[in-house]
Amino acid sequence: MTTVIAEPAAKQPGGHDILGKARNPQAFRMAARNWLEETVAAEKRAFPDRTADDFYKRQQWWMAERNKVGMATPHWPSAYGGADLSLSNQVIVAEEMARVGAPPMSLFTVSLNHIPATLIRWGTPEQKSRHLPGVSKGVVWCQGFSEPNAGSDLASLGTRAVRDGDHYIVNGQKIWSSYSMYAAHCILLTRTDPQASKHKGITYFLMDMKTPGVEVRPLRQVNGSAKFAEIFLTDVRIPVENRVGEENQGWTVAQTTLSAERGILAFDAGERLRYQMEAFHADALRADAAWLQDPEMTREFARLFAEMQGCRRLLRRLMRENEANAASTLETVVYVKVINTTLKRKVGDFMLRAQGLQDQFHLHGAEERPDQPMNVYITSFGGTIAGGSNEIMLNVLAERILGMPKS
Amino acid sequence: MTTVIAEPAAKQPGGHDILGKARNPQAFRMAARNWLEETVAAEKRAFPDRTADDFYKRQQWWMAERNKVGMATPHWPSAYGGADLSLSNQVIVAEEMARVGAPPMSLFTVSLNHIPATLIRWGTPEQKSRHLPGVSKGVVWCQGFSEPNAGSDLASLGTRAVRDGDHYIVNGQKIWSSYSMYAAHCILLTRTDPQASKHKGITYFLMDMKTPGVEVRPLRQVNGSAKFAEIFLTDVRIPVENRVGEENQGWTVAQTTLSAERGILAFDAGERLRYQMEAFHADALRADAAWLQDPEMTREFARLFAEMQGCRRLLRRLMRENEANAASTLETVVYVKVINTTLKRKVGDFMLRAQGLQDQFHLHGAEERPDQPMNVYITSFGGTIAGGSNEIMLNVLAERILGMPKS
Amino acid sequence: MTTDFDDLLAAFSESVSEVLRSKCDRRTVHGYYDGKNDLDAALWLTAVELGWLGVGVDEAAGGLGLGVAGLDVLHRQLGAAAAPGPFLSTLVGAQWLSRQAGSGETAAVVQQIVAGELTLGIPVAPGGAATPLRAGRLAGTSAPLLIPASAGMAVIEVENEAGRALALVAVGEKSARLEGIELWDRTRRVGRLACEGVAPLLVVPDADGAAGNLLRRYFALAVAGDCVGAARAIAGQTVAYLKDRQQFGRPLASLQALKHRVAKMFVAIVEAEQQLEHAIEAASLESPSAVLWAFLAKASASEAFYFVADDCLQLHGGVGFTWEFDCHIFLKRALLARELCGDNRAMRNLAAEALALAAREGRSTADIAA
Amino acid sequence: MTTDFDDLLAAFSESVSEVLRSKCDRRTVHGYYDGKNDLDAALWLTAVELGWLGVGVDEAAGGLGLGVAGLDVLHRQLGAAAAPGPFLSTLVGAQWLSRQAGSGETAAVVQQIVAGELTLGIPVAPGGAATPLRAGRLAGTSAPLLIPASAGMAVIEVENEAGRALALVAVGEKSARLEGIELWDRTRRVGRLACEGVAPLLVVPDADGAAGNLLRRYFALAVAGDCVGAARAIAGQTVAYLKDRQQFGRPLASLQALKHRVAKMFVAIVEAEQQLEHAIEAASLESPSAVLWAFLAKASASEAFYFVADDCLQLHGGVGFTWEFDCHIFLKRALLARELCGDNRAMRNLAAEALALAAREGRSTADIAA
Repeated sequence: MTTVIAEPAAKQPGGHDILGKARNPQAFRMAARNWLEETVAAEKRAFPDRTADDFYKRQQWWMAERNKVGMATPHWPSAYGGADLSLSNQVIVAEEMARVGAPPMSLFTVSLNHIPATLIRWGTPEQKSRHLPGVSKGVVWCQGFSEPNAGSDLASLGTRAVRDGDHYIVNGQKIWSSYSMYAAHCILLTRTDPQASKHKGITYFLMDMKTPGVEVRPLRQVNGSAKFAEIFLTDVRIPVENRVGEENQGWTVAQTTLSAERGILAFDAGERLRYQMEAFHADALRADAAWLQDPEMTREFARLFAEMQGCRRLLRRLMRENEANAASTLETVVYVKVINTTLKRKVGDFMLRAQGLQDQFHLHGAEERPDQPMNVYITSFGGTIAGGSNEIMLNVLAERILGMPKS
Repeated sequence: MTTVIAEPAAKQPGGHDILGKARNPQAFRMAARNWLEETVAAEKRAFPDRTADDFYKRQQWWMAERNKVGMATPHWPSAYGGADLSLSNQVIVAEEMARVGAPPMSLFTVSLNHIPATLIRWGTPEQKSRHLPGVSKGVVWCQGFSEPNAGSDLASLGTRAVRDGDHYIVNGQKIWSSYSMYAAHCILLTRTDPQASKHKGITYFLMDMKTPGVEVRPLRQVNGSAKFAEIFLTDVRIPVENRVGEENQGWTVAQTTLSAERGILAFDAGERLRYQMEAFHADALRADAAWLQDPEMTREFARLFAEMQGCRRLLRRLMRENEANAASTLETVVYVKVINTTLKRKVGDFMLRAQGLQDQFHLHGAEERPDQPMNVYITSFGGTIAGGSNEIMLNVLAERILGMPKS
Repeated sequence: MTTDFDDLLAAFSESVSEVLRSKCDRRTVHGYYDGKNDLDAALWLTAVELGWLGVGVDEAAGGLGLGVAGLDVLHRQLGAAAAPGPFLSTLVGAQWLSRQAGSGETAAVVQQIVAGELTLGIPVAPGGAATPLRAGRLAGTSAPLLIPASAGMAVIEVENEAGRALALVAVGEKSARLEGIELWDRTRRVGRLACEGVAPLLVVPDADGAAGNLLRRYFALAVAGDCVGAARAIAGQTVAYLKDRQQFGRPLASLQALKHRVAKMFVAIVEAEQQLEHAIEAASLESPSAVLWAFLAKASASEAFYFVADDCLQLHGGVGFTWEFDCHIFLKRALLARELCGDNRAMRNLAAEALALAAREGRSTADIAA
Repeated sequence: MTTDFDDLLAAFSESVSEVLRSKCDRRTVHGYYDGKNDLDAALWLTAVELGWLGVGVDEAAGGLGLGVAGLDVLHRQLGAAAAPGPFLSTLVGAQWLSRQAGSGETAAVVQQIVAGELTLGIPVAPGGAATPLRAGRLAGTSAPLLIPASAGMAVIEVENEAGRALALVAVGEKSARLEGIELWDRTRRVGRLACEGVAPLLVVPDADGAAGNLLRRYFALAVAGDCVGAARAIAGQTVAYLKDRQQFGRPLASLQALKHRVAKMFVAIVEAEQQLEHAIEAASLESPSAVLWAFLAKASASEAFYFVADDCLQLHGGVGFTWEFDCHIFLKRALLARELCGDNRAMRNLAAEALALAAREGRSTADIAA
């Protein structure tokens, strides 16, 4: 399994020896913090405005900066070019990144998390050596799972793949594919056996986005930002060697892919919300904001602050259980999903009410600033709808965890 | 239909000529108010403590007082001994009774409302002349509709009635029958055709509670008060002449019975809540209650006050539509049911939180005082559960009013 | 109990609805959102032609004579259509102006508005910062106004030696320059007036708060009407979507949990509608509690609208999260509505004070006429 | 990440649960409710015999050495059983007393408690009215106390020349007479102490609020534990009821709207549990934010319990509304829990102040150790 592929991760250039301190948590944290403060300040100088146009450049710049200190893929095993950080050190990095408000790795979410989770477990040696090294160099991946008629009901997807010699011919349509307009490759779920029951008969592919017949149409989301797209597939030929796992075993592979969302990725979001809330509160105190004089509002803030803290503990539990493959993971996944996404909505709504009219003003490039209360609020719907809507999660909780019978 | 039965209602004794002023709303209101203030003051002297033991006596005393001024059955047609008050005068009486906190006619709810609604429409001349005059003399009726296995699902009731010559023999069990331990008669729903589909095959009876085989076992409700009971029926023989409507037509008759709850009865509850809230507020102002200094609480009170007012308008609409048999009544019934019962719970919860610890103390006879915040809160469950639970109401709203398909 | 007046209102409502269905359909609103048409101006012209602007004005003065109840019908329909345009601020301002006795000049301004020749701005949240009025002239920038780009005049809050007042100011490039502010809700327009020594056309003293409260009363009723109309529209649209959309082999509308959520939306809407009807009654009768009920109605209506719009987006699932669907247009209107005329905490603070005052004086605020 | 300590806690939890299942089953609790048994005294004896009272006490002193985490386990189980008895006030008082250094007398009192010889009362809502302490003697009636009928002593809030203080008072017919107050929640006992010139056994100055806050911290954690334990119990019981109960020909548990409601109960419980675990961690580490988190945990836990108990009664339908079912016992405990240790508005006010103070001083309150 540990076939060597990549050149070893670049380490400690630019005067920042972070990885070298990995054995001393406090020193490691301080080294990461120093590096982050420098680079985040540099980012603010380089991209003062944050417009939609800057997005791709900012993300690639940040990947390059991370690369310089061996932080492109810090959570990956060293065999695949990662720094092989322990879970506790990953936590430190995530905490510190959240603390300074480092750019989230949005464009690389799939590349950094879903790709290694999938390929390390299921990929052929060729697939690993071909695809894993690219991630730290800024190769963007997207995910082609959802379909217009299979949102939360992923198992009923209809995109067809038909074997044709050493290729499969794929036809269908994917939707809600984040950053696919920037992606070089796509992880794709298709139906290869239309007769099989829903979860069976699905096959998993790695698809080159430049293959003829692949068309990407960006969709704007509700805050005006265009971060996801539809993918139309017309007679797209995918070589058999790009199949991950066996034919009709794609559902199992996809479960591994999705488990990536239970690790450091989910944890990161929780940490960021903590610092957003602390910054919101500190800013209000500095500005002597009116809501601080209103006990209804300060109580609500205190309540949400406690919920945030409870949620962070839950995210840590999820991450630990995921690492240990504990039996309680499904239960924790469901609670995290519902609680974390709902909390973001509540916090956004609170911020909007606390600040009142001024947050109804749309400042230049506002849709690119995740800390804008309107974005906290409105992008939270992405969380409550995607990845199995919260309605589905409540069904799962009632039926699979509490044992209530199917309707 | 207007067979004369009763001696004319006694009018204007005791110096109070209320009914004589029925054509002048303002004079009518003032006459009612004067009478009510006198009698309610007298009631406080007669029953200073309000214990469970006093309940039956207080209710009968109050019926006798009403009788003295022709107010025993003011909303009934004159042909049946009523004062034949117009809807607007009924409203005035209910408003004034609520204003002074006159005893609600709890013990006589069925006697005063369900019995006339049912018998005037469906009763034989003999049934009318036998039963209607008794109400103003304090004869108590109860309702035998619900069963342990047919709560909100009334149509699936299982109490069996089998024809045997000029009698029916009834076996089964009823539950949630309010005040049946005090009742002389019962309106009873039974199944006469077990093969028929649910709503068919049901027959409606008037049952003498002293018939052999009728056993009443009081149930205590959650506030400790015993106001309803189970009724066990073992080979109870009911004469055929006590059947209301035809055999197997009982469902239709029952709908008429239940429509009584859409008239002045529902209206009365809304009026009482208004005065309870106003009194609660006025008491708080007099006592300089701490919650008045807390904007979260005063805002919540203001919001609930607005909801109460909205609900009163809805109750008035329901009463008007019921009077006119308008097509929108089902819609209004559902909204009134959900909104009115939920509001009572919210108001009770608010009062408890506003007054804090002191309302956790259980004063002597507290379960008999409907204005105690704990009773406002906890008896509200009677409303949200009984008469078609609010869950059923939401189904009806979604399916029958919004046209969403059955699950 | 249907009266002739109710019939008249129903007919007016139906006619406005019909016009908006053709002139302000969802596709056109999306076009306006993306800067591809001038729906705001077009709708205004239509409204002028059809006499909508005179709905609240007496028949003797050439209006429809339907008073606040008639205006409510109009605002509900505009809300249901998510209509852009200068309606809210102009109609509220006009009503308020028509109550300012004295100068014939005021009457002339109202006439201009009804004739469609003039649109107005008003403060987004009256009761906020006031612009200094010194020696009869304004210098300084106003608090944010709800104000169309076309506005010829604006009512702003000012402060002079005698205390607070409301002033009618002519908008002009030199003396009172309109500085627009972009909103997340692109169907509304907000801006500030930068005043450089301009003399107001009219100054209404407001030391006792009566004039300001009258403005807020009309504003609160208008926003409440807009909100309940909008909430019904997007809730109805969501029911239709759920009936249509299949998942796991059956329509989403057949899922009981979703049914209950939708049912609760309609419960919230009906509650808000009842409160609004009460506030309209109180305003029509010029009840001493009219302001109180208007504020409470606005708070309930905008919260109901928010509750509904938020859950409608969620119930639409993925497509609800896209720019192409209508949910976000309504949701952003709901979020702004919470702040219009003052936030709902402020609305309820004022109502709670009025309730306490009435209770101390032994007056009930809960009588119902109808 | 299971540690030996976690295993120890789990074993203790299981053993307490097993004992309560046999000694404090629902039928026995109903009997106690109706005055037919002395479950409170019986449970206390059991607890003494099994050493539960020493769970928070160091092993060196003969306890189990499980600290606040161990006490939390006990309170959760007592909550789940709706157990009556002197546990809450006595255990909280003992923990607080064990932290009052100085006199060996205090240590002796704690030993008496652990040995089951003494039960305690504490203020229902610390921070309220204080009894005057003049020339070393108390005269006046205390604020309401959470206090068993058997109480030998009580911690009450007093005020002398130096300011507020907490005093330990011996309960006695003559000098400090216990006046009981009936509660809607019959599983708890409240009363006032009528003091007629009694001298306290101990006076702990509290001018800076530190001693009172420590008492409240233990109290808040104990109530929170009781609440989450109880909420899980009644929610679980409701799930079982819904699976069993048939309506319209199928189990209620198969109805999706009810499933979602039940699922949301468990979500609320898990949220409260996480917050409580954080507060336990903070208390175990004696973090400067320990009081803050304890108050927030108490508020969340009692609100979650209330939310759950209220909806469980509704979901039980008619039978839930009867005295014979368990729902009302839990609901009344939840209603009282909202007021124990101070109402939740007060809890959050204190937390908000602490949050603001920390933020102003640049301290974060949100670090997590585990």
